[in-house]
Amino acid sequence: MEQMSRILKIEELSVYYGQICAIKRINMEVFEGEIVTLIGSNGAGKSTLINTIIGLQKATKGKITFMNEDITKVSTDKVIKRGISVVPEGRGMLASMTVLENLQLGAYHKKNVIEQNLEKVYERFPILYDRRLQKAGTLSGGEQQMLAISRAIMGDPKLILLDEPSLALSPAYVDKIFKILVELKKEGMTILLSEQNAKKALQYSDRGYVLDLGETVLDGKSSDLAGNPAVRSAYLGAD
Amino acid sequence: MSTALSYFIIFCCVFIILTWAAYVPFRAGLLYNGTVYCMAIGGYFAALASKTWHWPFWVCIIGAIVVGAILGFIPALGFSRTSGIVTAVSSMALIFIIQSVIRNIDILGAGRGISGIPKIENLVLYSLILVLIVAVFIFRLDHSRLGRAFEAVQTDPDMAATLGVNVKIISVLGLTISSALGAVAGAIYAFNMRIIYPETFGFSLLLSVMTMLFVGGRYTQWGMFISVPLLWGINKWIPSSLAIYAQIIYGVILIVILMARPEGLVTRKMVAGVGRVFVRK
Amino acid sequence: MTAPFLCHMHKKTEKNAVFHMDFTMVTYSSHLKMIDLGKPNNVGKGGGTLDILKLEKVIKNFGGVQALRDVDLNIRQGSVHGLIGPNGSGKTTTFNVISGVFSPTSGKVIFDGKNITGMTPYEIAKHGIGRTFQIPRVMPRMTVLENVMAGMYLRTSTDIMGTFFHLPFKESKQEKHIRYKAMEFLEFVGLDKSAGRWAGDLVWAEQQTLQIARALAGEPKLLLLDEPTAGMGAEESEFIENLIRRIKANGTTIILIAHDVKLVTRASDIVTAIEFGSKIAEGLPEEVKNNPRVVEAYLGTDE
Amino acid sequence: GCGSSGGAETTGSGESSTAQGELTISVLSAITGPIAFVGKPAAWAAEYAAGIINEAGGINGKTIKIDMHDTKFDTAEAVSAMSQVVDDALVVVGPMDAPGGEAAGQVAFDASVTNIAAFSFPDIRAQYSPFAIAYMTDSEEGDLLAAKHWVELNPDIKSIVVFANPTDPSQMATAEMLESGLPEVGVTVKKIIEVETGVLDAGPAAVQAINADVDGYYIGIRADEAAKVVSELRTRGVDEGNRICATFAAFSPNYSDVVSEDALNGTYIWNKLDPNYDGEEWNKLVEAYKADNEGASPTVNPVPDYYNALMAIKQCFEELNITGDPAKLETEKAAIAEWFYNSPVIEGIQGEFQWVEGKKVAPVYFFQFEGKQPVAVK
Amino acid sequence: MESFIAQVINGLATGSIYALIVLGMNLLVLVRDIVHQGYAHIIMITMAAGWITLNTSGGNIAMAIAVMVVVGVLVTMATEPLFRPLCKRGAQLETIVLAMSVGIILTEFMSQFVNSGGNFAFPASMRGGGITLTFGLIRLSLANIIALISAVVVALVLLWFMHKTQQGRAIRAMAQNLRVAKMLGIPFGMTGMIGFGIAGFLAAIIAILIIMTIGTCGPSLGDTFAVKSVILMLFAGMGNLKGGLLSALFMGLIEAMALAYLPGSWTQAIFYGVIMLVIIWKPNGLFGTAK
Ligand SMILES: Nc1ncnc2c1ncn2[C@@H]1O[C@H](COP(=O)(O)OP(=O)(O)OP(=O)(O)O)[C@@H](O)[C@H]1O
Ligand SMILES: Nc1ncnc2c1ncn2[C@@H]1O[C@H](COP(=O)(O)OP(=O)(O)OP(=O)(O)O)[C@@H](O)[C@H]1O
Ligand SMILES: CC(C)C[C@H](N)C(=O)O
Ligand SMILES: [Mg+2]
Ligand SMILES: [Mg+2]
Repeated sequence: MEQMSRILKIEELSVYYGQICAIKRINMEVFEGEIVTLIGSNGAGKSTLINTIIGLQKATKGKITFMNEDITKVSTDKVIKRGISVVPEGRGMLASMTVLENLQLGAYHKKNVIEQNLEKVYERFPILYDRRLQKAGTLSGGEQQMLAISRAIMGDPKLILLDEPSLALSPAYVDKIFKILVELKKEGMTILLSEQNAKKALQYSDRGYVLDLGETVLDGKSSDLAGNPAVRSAYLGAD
Repeated sequence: MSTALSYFIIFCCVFIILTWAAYVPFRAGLLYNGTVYCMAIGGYFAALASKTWHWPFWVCIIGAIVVGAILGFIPALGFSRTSGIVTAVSSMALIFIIQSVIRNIDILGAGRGISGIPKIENLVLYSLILVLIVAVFIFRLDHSRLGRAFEAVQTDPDMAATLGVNVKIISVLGLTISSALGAVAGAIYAFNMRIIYPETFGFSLLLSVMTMLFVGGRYTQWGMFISVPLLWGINKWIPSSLAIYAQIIYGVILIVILMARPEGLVTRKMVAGVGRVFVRK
Repeated sequence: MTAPFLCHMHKKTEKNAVFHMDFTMVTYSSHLKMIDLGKPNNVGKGGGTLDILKLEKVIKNFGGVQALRDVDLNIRQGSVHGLIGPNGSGKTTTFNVISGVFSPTSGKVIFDGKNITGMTPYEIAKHGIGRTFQIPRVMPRMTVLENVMAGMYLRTSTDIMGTFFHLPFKESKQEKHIRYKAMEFLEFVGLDKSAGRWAGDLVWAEQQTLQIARALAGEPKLLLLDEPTAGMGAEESEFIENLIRRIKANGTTIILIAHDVKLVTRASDIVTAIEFGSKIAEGLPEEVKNNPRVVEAYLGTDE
Repeated sequence: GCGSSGGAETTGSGESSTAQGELTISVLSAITGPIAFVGKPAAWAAEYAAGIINEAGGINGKTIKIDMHDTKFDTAEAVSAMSQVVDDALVVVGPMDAPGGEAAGQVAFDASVTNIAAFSFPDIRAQYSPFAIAYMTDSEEGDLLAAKHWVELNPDIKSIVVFANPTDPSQMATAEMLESGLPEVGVTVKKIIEVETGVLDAGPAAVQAINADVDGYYIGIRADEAAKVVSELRTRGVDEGNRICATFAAFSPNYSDVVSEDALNGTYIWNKLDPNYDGEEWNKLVEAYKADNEGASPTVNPVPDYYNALMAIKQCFEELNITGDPAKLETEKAAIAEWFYNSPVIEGIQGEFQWVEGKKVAPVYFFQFEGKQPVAVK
Repeated sequence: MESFIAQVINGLATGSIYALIVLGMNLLVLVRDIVHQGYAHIIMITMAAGWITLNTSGGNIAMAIAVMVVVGVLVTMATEPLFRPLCKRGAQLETIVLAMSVGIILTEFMSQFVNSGGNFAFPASMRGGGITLTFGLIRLSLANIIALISAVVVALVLLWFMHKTQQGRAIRAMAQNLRVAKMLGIPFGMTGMIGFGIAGFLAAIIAILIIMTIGTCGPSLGDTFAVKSVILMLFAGMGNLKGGLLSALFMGLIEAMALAYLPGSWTQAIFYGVIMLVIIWKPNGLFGTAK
């Protein structure tokens, strides 16, 4: 990946919630056009890391660089404006707004591309077209996840952050979601996702970082990680 | 004791008890704007009882408590169905209702009100005694099984229910106690003013009470001892050229406290710290 | 019995602990003997054959969302019953139905031989069901000890004479009694050193533990634990696991929701797995863990 | 003599100021709150009077100092303000509003201090006598006089309605007084129509009044509401202005500002001060007021009343040779009360007046509007 | 019958003023989830600014209107930062008290610095309602008609704005789920400011309409409107634009009828009693809250 340009760089990042340390001196990089997975069990700090990148959570120490610009102290809306989008944990539906409104808000900072991107989204997920006037809260879990991803790509982001996209999804949907992510990658988007479902995630991603109690304990190519005995025993359910 | 000081003390006692009347329902998470309603009930009852029926002071006070509790209990049944902002706003209506009702009742003096309420010789002493009694009452309440149930309801009604607390009963209880306290405040007020009329118990009184509650600190019973003398005394202490801005100063103090010191001047942690100083190991 | 994970915390906060200590409490002395927790409520120990709780064909709908579909559940008295399932599968909803936060759309909940369907939460709590919440809900402006004392609401009565007619700073007998008792519950869960701290100052894991102590203080026959180890590290989880064993040893039945499969496997006697609001497997932990549907829905298939 | 350090002394403490050769006179007025627009000019008038007195050498060789307190149109504040001054005071002027006066008057009564304030109810005056001294003439009696005068001038008026504010005791008392007093001159009050303070739309009240099918409309409410009622009556078919008569409470700039010239024309109003009065001292006061208040005129009734109260105090103190000596406080207070209770005739800023058993006896004025100009009717 | 029709028109006239204020307050509910009692006082201050401008500019109406718009927008926006920490803390109850104190300050400002605290009237030229149609007791003034139409139009425009524009959607998203809204890149402060700005603009419009219909203003005007509007808003359902409009018109009617046909001064007791009972019966309001 050396020839690719670096899109996100995290240096020595630490985050505290009061006295609790959620993230301890993490270093990581994401290059253009790859899918990177953050693996970790409950409370490992995955969501915290994602929230810190977009400025929703204050970094206690360290530096975050996006496209060679320091975004450590930039407010959330400006970070999003620079081309990062998020699929929040639990999908973050605006439950009593319609599917269409959710999609439109996905391109809050790029109003001029709404029409053409809506078409693309509807093409990819015809079901969303059928449900466009339904309240987002009444969609099934899988549909909501599709909507959340669609919403995240409405604004033509350079980097998409997904927080546990497989959460509460039946395995069939999980596969579908990951295949969509691969398609997005082919279209040139960069993806950083967090997963507890390490098996699936490593199967579809290029590289991975393993988080435990706020620290990166391992990192490397997905295939290497999947083969690592420690990872296998801790995250892949092979006791 | 000078007239000024004795009136100052009595007014402070009235407002401290009145602020406690707003504090108790807040313990159960309700911002109850009906305290002034109960104050009117207590005030009118005491006026009537002492002037027309010639009841002695303490009997009037007990009567006011009983009548206040009963008439507070009735709306409390309704308000136990509501919560949060809905209780806060709809209970404001009680003030306008009671004013309008009193104006139509001739034995309550209608619009003219009741004047010539008998003078109570030791009112300063009596009101201090009442403050002490209510202080002990609230202290004991706060540090009892019921107090903990109130706290649980304030934090989270759903959680309180899983502890076996009947949230509705606690709300009704809180509002009823509040009404009784409001009535006590009203009774002292009536004896102090010796004239009351419907407009006495109006919206501006409510604003004062809420300010005193929020400035003093609504999570302990002790904040009122600071906020009431401070706010009631503000236009008596500052130079008279500034006194005309007292209302504005009032508002600004409240805003600053709400923004910068959300729990009010006196917080529970402070009380605990002070408590430790007084009790040796 | 101090929790290992709390030790280092005390070093930092010990001064604070004294600082926040409720001054009416300093008379506490630790030589009191342990009382038997929860014992009087229970007949047998360690997994009898009686069902203390039965869910019969429980359905719960939220508008269009079907959160529970025909759930049957039998909880044996004295057992630890694990409940697993993916996020949103209806575990918390099951708890909410049992504890009366929601009444089921249809179906029956029978506890200790009594039909408790549609009862209000506080009535159900009176019948002897205690619970904790996935996201800890403690009373932040009370001390840890007072939180636990609040949990004793059910086991005490309002003593008007004692409350209002004692000298201001003298406690009634009942207050004194429950203060000692609450302290014992705190000792039991290993929070006794924090008794005088403000509950709002506790860290997440301690708040979880405090919730358990508070629920125990109501001396429930059945205790519902919703992800007691969420947000905890391995050491802390182990402590909770141990705590669950000890609660069970006192005869209290437990239903345990946890995402941590290892914890569930080790701590429970029986495990039920649900997905999309329906039961997909039930049995001994090892059986359920290896059940292909559970593996597929919850644990993830091997490729 | 007056030490130069006198100015540095704190106000409010009668003792220390008298030592410096100062007499403190406490004045209570609603300087803030809903009736500040009346309270402020009144307070100004008291200060102005004190200035005039001091310029002329003070009282008995002592300068006087006004100790001003705000009552906020609030009974509790009024009582509190009175309690602050009453221990050292010889006489207190104010509060200016009836409920505040009634409440604070009691405190003055308890301290045996003469209180020149809003005692418009005879029963209250009797209760607090001899210390309760009304600062203005009784409004209710003025209303009855005015109403009688009005129906005399317009003999075809045989039945009227009265507009009154249910939240104002004195207005309700007035309405009842008209109900019982007007039949003497052959006029019946058919209905009392209640108009609350701050009413947004006087339409309903006006429609009700017109529906009552009467010959005249007596408007017993304050200026803002009165203006709305007059406008509504006139646009809804009361063509003749002379069928409308308003009380002194309506006599304020708002009234003539809000009601259009057409609507105002021909209507009556009565007042306790004469806006067209042309005396030297009065003109001086008006000029001074204008200079201090960006050209506004002191048209509110209490302005001459507060001024007159101060002047009466001067006359009283001089006649009784009041020293303000704390040792003689009790005897001097008693003498002052006696003097005011049945006072000699006093030369006020708009003519002579006098107190008889605490009641102020002074002329009232009756006007008919010609356009916006009130013209006295004899 | 004639007087009945006259009273209906009176009621609708008052109701349309209430409706406009309730609309403005509902907008703020949608923006920040606050009950802003002080909004009524802002309208009052805006009117005062108009009056002062008229006096100093020698009756220049265009200038007065311009000043009113500026004052309305600026004062409303100036209150936004006060609420911000409370909103972030999720302290909704405290916002009522905060708004009350904004009301106190503005009222006191009026009674100290505007016309020495006296009420004041606007010149007939600004009251525009001079044009009236009168049929006996029935009087229809142009100003009332304009106010009624404005209330409906404002409600429609706000509905359109909140549902059909990106900014409106962003405002709703933020009130619905602040966290998600932030993740979508919606700026918290800016959006609030825009919402408050619009409410301020509306305040200026309302101020102009009140000048046209009522024609007078004074320090007590804010209080007169504040409590009634807030209670009406709850009666209809917080944040419910349509419900607020209908309830306000309806209550205006009821009030006029009560004044006209009920004996004595029971009106207030009945008016507030009915509202309170309905709120207790339906805590979410007659038409349901917006969320
Ligand atoms: N607002 C908060 N206040 C205090 N502690 C928090 C907060 N949010 C998270 N934490 C703690 O920070 C740690 C990391 O949490 P985080 O949510 O980032 O984990 P995660 O890896 O995303 O877990 P999950 O799989 O449950 O989503 C946990 O111990 C959690 O309890
Ligand atoms: N109050 C509610 N209103 C509407 N839907 C609800 C409500 N509570 C729960 N649900 C829905 O019911 C389903 C089950 O939720 P539940 O909270 O029981 O899941 P869970 O198994 O506890 O998941 P988790 O592991 O994330 O805690 C979800 O789809 C959820 O969205
Ligand atoms: C507030 C308490 C926690 C502290 C102490 N026991 C007190 O009452 O005063
Ligand atoms: Mg997470
Ligand atoms: Mg759950």
